[in-house]
Amino acid sequence: MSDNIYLPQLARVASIKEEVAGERSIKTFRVEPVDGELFEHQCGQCAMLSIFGRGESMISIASSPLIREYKQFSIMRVGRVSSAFHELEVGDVVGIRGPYGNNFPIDDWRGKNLIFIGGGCGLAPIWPVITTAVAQRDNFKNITVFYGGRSPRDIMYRAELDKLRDAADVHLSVDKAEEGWDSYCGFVPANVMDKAPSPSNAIAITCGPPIMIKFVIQNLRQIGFTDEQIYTTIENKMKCGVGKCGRCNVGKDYVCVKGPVYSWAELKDLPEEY
Amino acid sequence: MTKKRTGVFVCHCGTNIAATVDVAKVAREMADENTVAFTQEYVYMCSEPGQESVVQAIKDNELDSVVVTCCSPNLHEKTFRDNAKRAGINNFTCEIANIREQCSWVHNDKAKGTEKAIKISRSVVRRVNRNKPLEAIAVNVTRKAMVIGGGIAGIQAALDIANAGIEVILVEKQATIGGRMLQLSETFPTLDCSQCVLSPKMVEVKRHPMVKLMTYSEVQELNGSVGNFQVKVLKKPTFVDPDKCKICDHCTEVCPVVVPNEYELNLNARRAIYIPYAQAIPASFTLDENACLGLNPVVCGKCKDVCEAGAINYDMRPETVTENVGAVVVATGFDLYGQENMPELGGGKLEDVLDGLQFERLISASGATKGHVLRPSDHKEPKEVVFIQCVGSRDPAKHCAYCSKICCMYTAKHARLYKKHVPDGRAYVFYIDIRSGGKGYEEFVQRTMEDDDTLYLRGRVSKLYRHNGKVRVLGTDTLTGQNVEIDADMVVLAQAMVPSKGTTEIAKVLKIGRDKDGFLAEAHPKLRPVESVTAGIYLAGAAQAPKDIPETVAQAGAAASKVIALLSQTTLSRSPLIARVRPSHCTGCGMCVDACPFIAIRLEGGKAVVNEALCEGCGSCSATCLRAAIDVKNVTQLQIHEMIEACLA
Amino acid sequence: MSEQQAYEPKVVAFLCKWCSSAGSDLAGVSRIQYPPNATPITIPCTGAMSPMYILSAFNKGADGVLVSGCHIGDCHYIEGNYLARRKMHLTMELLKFIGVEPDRFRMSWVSAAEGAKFARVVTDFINDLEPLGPQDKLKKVVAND
Amino acid sequence: MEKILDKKQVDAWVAALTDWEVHAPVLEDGIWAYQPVSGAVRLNHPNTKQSPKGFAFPQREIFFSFEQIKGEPPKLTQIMPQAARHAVFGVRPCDGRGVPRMDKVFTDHVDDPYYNARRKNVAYVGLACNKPPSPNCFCLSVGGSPVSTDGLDVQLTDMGDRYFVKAVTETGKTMMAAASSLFAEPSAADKKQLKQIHADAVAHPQRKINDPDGAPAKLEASFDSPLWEEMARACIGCGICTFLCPTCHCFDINDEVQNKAPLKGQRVRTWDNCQFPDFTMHSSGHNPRENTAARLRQRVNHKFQYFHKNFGMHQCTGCGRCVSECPVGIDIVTVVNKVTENVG
Amino acid sequence: MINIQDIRDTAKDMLAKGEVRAVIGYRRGSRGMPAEPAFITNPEQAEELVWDPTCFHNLSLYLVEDRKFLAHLNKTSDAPIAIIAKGCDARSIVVLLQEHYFKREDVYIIGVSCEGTGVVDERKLAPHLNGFQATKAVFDGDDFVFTTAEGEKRLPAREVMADRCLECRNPFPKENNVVFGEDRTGRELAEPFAALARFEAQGTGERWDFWSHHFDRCIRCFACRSVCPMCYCDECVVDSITFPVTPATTAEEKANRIRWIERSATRSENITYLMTRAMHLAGRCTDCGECERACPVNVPIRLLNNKMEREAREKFGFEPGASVGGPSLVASFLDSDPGDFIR
Repeated sequence: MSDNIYLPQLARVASIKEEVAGERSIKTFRVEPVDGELFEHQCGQCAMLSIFGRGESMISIASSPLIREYKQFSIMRVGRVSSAFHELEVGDVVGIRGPYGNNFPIDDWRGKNLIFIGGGCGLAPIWPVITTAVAQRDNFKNITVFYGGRSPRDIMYRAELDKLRDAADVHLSVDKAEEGWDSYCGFVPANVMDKAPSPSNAIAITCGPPIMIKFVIQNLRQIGFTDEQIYTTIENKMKCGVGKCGRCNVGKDYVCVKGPVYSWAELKDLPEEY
Repeated sequence: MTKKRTGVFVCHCGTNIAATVDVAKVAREMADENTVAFTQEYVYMCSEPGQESVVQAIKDNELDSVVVTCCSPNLHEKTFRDNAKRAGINNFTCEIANIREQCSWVHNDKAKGTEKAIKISRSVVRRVNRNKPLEAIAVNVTRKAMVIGGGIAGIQAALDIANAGIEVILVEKQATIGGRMLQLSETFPTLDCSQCVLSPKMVEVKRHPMVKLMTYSEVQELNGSVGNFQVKVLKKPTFVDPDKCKICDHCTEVCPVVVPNEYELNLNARRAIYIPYAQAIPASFTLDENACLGLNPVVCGKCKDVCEAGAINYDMRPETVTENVGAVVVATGFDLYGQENMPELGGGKLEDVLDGLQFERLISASGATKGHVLRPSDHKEPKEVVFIQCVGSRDPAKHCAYCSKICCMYTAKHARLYKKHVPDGRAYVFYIDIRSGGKGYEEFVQRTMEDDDTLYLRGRVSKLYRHNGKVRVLGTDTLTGQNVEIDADMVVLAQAMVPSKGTTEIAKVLKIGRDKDGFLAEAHPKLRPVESVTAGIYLAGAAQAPKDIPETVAQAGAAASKVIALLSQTTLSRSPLIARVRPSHCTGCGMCVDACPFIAIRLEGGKAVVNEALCEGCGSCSATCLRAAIDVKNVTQLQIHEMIEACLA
Repeated sequence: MSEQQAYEPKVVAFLCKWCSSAGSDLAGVSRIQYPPNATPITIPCTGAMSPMYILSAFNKGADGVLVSGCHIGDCHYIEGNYLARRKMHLTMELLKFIGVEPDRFRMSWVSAAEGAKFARVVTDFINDLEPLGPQDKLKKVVAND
Repeated sequence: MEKILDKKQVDAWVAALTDWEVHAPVLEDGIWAYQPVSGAVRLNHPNTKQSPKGFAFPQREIFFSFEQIKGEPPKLTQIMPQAARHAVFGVRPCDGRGVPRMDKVFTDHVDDPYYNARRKNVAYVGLACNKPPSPNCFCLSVGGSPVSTDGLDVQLTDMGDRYFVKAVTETGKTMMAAASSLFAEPSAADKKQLKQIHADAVAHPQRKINDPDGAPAKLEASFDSPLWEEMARACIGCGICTFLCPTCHCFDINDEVQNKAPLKGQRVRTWDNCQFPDFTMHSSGHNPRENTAARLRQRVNHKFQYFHKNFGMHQCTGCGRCVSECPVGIDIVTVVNKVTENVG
Repeated sequence: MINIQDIRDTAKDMLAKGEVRAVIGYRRGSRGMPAEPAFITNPEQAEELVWDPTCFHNLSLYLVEDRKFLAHLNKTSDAPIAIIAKGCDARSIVVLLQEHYFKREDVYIIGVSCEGTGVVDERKLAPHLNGFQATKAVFDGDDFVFTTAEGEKRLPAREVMADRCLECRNPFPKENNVVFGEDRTGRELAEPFAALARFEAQGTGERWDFWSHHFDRCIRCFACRSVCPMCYCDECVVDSITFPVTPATTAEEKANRIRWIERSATRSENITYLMTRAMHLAGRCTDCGECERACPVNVPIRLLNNKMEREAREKFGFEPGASVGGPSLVASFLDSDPGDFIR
């Protein structure tokens, strides 16, 4: 690998899966190195993906660090680069550089109950933690996953979530009731409140739309979670990924370096510029 | 969302394309485009097997868009779009790259021709890449037509449409319908009485339940589009109620105002209250507001006093009515090229120099002289009359470049009629050459020429001037090479036919194009000769080009049948390539509203809104908008940008 | 590049669909030969001709830009070419003003019946462009400073 | 190394720097700008309109080019700047102090290879400010001084008909050594005069930030102050303040495409600016700093709080460019003073 | 002569009565001579208002900002904003009204006539001050009086006045609600388009040498655009630093922004940017001169706009900002428009 921080490595798209269709569609890509190996990463870290001629975009790595053969990314189609990703076909080559940012301190959580709370495409950033925890099932006590989407069609990783049930309690929800949906109906924070997981020896990890995170944290604190027990991951617009281009800072921290993972104890004191 | 899958089909057109364009190379280069999933070349893409292969390729390769690089889109765009549709994809995702007319046929150098063909094809591939599937817009049709102009063309069109059971409004500017034909004495080559032929048709118009006649009326404004026009018509006041008028003529007897009679081409005078002709339809008098002493019983009021029927009403006011129609036929006719344009021929100031129409009135039984040939200056019978053809026609340097087509014929007719009226008279006809294509026309001219006292002189007249109470005609006989000098009692000029003043005006009002000579422009000179460039507006008669009566009637019938065909549909489909606003970018500045030639954009809640029924997709809005907030569908600025890029790669 | 290639002016020709594009078709039907340097882009009407297209074509390396539409009074869309005439005049003046050779931009009216004229317009334009050499004033430069 | 250089000998020194491309401020079209010179160097400029940051951090830097034929993987070619060695004459102390601040940004955490490649080939020959060249100078308020040698390789001090030349770095010594015969040893009187000039320079009144040391904490406490909105009311969101700033380093990265098929283009870095609305705007349209107040606050906080917290120094060097050049009179000195004076 | 106290009193009165939401005017800045924009919302602050030769800002820009701000909040104006406007500024307001950017009743125009004078051009002033910086400037008849560390310096206004003011034909804000100063329309301090005519007398080569040099210098800080009241687009078609992205904006629309030019400040891109801007200002620019004043690297932007202004006037008989009604320059045409350039 080059020591040029801006020069991406080439990676080939090995598989593409459409998670969610429609206007805000989400596709999951697995990429493999064209030559040699890809970098190693930790849970919660991101990578800068490029489509040459279209640009770069910072995407959180959705596969577990334990998987070395490929890296997985779930990308919602929102703008120039993500649209270009959605036009890719298997075998196409993209650029990748990273890993960027900090990670979830999963090793510090051994022996604890883990509660994951995701909404929409916010499942992707915490997915590596979930899958790593499940892969190292014995290191943790109860694993609970709350996840919700607007409608049944907006639920990503549907098959994977079903498989997860062997190792974890999975609580799915949709915002609005729909025929054929037999799980919870309502917003994710409400589902959390409904099931009221115990804060005892627990860590809650949440990711999703800002409004959801806000209420999840509010509800968790109401249930009895302390600020130190709540972790989340934030996003800001990024260009360099290495703390130089100057746009992703929240206060003195560049999210690309010091973030994206924060405990609520850290985050609540930072300016709300994310 | 997935990547576009475009198929590129390169046609050899036999050797028409393949001779100067390396078609295989074009196909190879197109295959390198990211969005191109399939390429194929074929000797005749438009042939049955060619078309089938396109359909098959679309299906087999799951193509979502198609570029056919072949001849002009005017020829086969529809063909291949239909094929696209047949193959199950949207027809508007098919585009043509013209590499024949715009490339292979105009270049010899194969390398350079190929390079250009590649650029053209690539630019169209890039365009198609951004094409959206579109559906033609369906609009309801108003089953009613309007015919503008009440001459023979308009009358014929109106009757044909009405007889098909479609309501028609016939608008005529003058006080009577009949137009120029009503002014003619007899018609060539049969020499039957013009009025006798026309009058029954005029009456039929008047009586036809499906015809609404609006005389003394002018079209002021046209909005809307094919199938749904809104036409504003100004009804000028005649101050006489046609239903009450008994045509007793008492009013004209008492009217003190005398003005030149335009219906008689100023050969005589009329009163302020008048009826154009005895055969006028509607059969009613008209009070000329401009000539009348003031529509005021205190000032004059004689006509009103004398009218026993009480038909005269000074309080009539102009009235504007809006008519909704689905189609319009324009038949606004011709004028003669003004004599004032020919100073060397007297410039209209020599009393005994008439134009063809004036001569018609002179020999018409209903005319100013009751059919006696009397020259205007002294009301004497002219014994030597010179007829001059091609006056103003076929003279691109000074006058009209075109041939007025009917002058050869009517001059021959004039000479014949003159001789009939003045058997001892002598007629001279100056001509350049004789054009007498038409059934029985050549025979007619020949017979005229055979008359001993009718002398055809091949040559132009250089000067006319008054000389000893006669008109001296200076000309050349190009056959003998001699100068000719004739002292004529009267001269008749076959002035060129020009679009009538009303034609010029109506073209502006209807926003239909005119050709370089000012005649109404047909949509295609060969294939769409009765359609204007604006859909739903049709052309008939001499407003479109000089023509004789049978041709006029034929064209009127053709226009009528187009109207009937159009109006027998309940809905119409319009091109969906129309403007689309991006509200997020629109600031409501209104520049597009001002720029739109079709009044198709309005501001609503501070944003531009396109009326899809009116937008023609010209794109003037998009070029005017500073914010790229409005675009024409499938011809967006993004598409043009990428086409420019492709042309310069 | 092994050898300096001979200069071939690159021209983008914006043709209105109804007149000039049809006129170029007629030139084709009449087999009137003219230089192959001008690549046509058909637009609905010269009224749709944004000045951006001209600047962009020069930016992307065009040596000349031709805009051709219907004669005044003949516009299929009634007045699109009137609007174009004004916009193109301004664009042309601005280009001349900053020192772009006047012959780099050309506008013509070519009707559907004027195939020969279309060929002549293109031929004249290319002839006028040849002595000017490549247009590098407005052309994008790629290399680092 | 301290020497005396007759002003008449400056051109000879420049000529002797054959290993370097020498740049000095030149007045053209009414503005002072660094331009390549081969002589006639008259260091009589106030300060240049643009800071010399562009020598190591140009407005545009090509990272690499990419080419791709359909169906094949792209080929990337790294493009490292092959710049000549630049000797920049007449750099004012504030701009000199900008250099170590830029160095920090581009070498902290990970090295920026493009910056480093250029930076190692730039030498800054500074010129002390005997009096403030601009009425908006405030270097003393931000830990600097009109005679600071920070970031410079050589410092010149104008002593009338001659310069007092001081080598600050080894590079500076080498540069002086390239024409050692031109330089004279300073006399005691020279040194005394230098001291006096420097003392006068420092004593010269400047604009003042009232509590620069307290600024980081006070700004932190003032994050939600309504003053930001008031102070930013006139802001038009242009890039003058940051583009002219000797320490603003923000940038954008874009792909510039010459050809779509086969694909050919470069990835290019260009200056960017935290005052532009799109700077932080997410693709969703959500903008964490969505108005001029938030953006002004960011600029001021970056200079006087965040950078200080990360690197122990203010990022602002007091050159006053953003103050003088703001078209609508936004004045960072006033802003910092106003915001901080309201905090206890 | 305008007595500033009259303006202050008017502002104070209107604010006190609640007739206007705010008064946008000029006040002393903290960084030397130039005045700065002032946003006065309470009557006492009205005393801060100044009127002097450094009141160069075209404040109508802030009417645009205000509308954008209100639109962002989904609000409409509940009371007008008063604005101090010179002749050129008032014409800008007229163009904005013509383009329906806000309603006439939303703005209260406090017109100030430039009478026989104008605003100072700091670039012209500098050489007169021996390296000193002025801290204050005042009108005094045909002179400007500057205060510097050296004392007072009196200079004939004509020598240091901005070119646009010298060439201005309409120094009186015809569109106004209240106006101060006399109407001196038609005063002629210099021939209109004088600088332009001199420049145009040169050949193509010289003109290119001049412009290429200037275009190269542009750093694309966009101050010219940011300071221009006519550049109110939410997204600039050529180089966008703002996007009107709403929750309804589709990914496709975001992905498909046309990149007419790159962000690199290279000559070709700078030209396309500045030329497009000139085109887009044709018939809209009222020659307030702010773009050129704001430009930190002295690109003579006004010359481009001036060229368009003269073309509009001489070829199309069009004068920007002359009346609220009537179509824009490029959205209209006349039969008599020149067409002899067309083959």
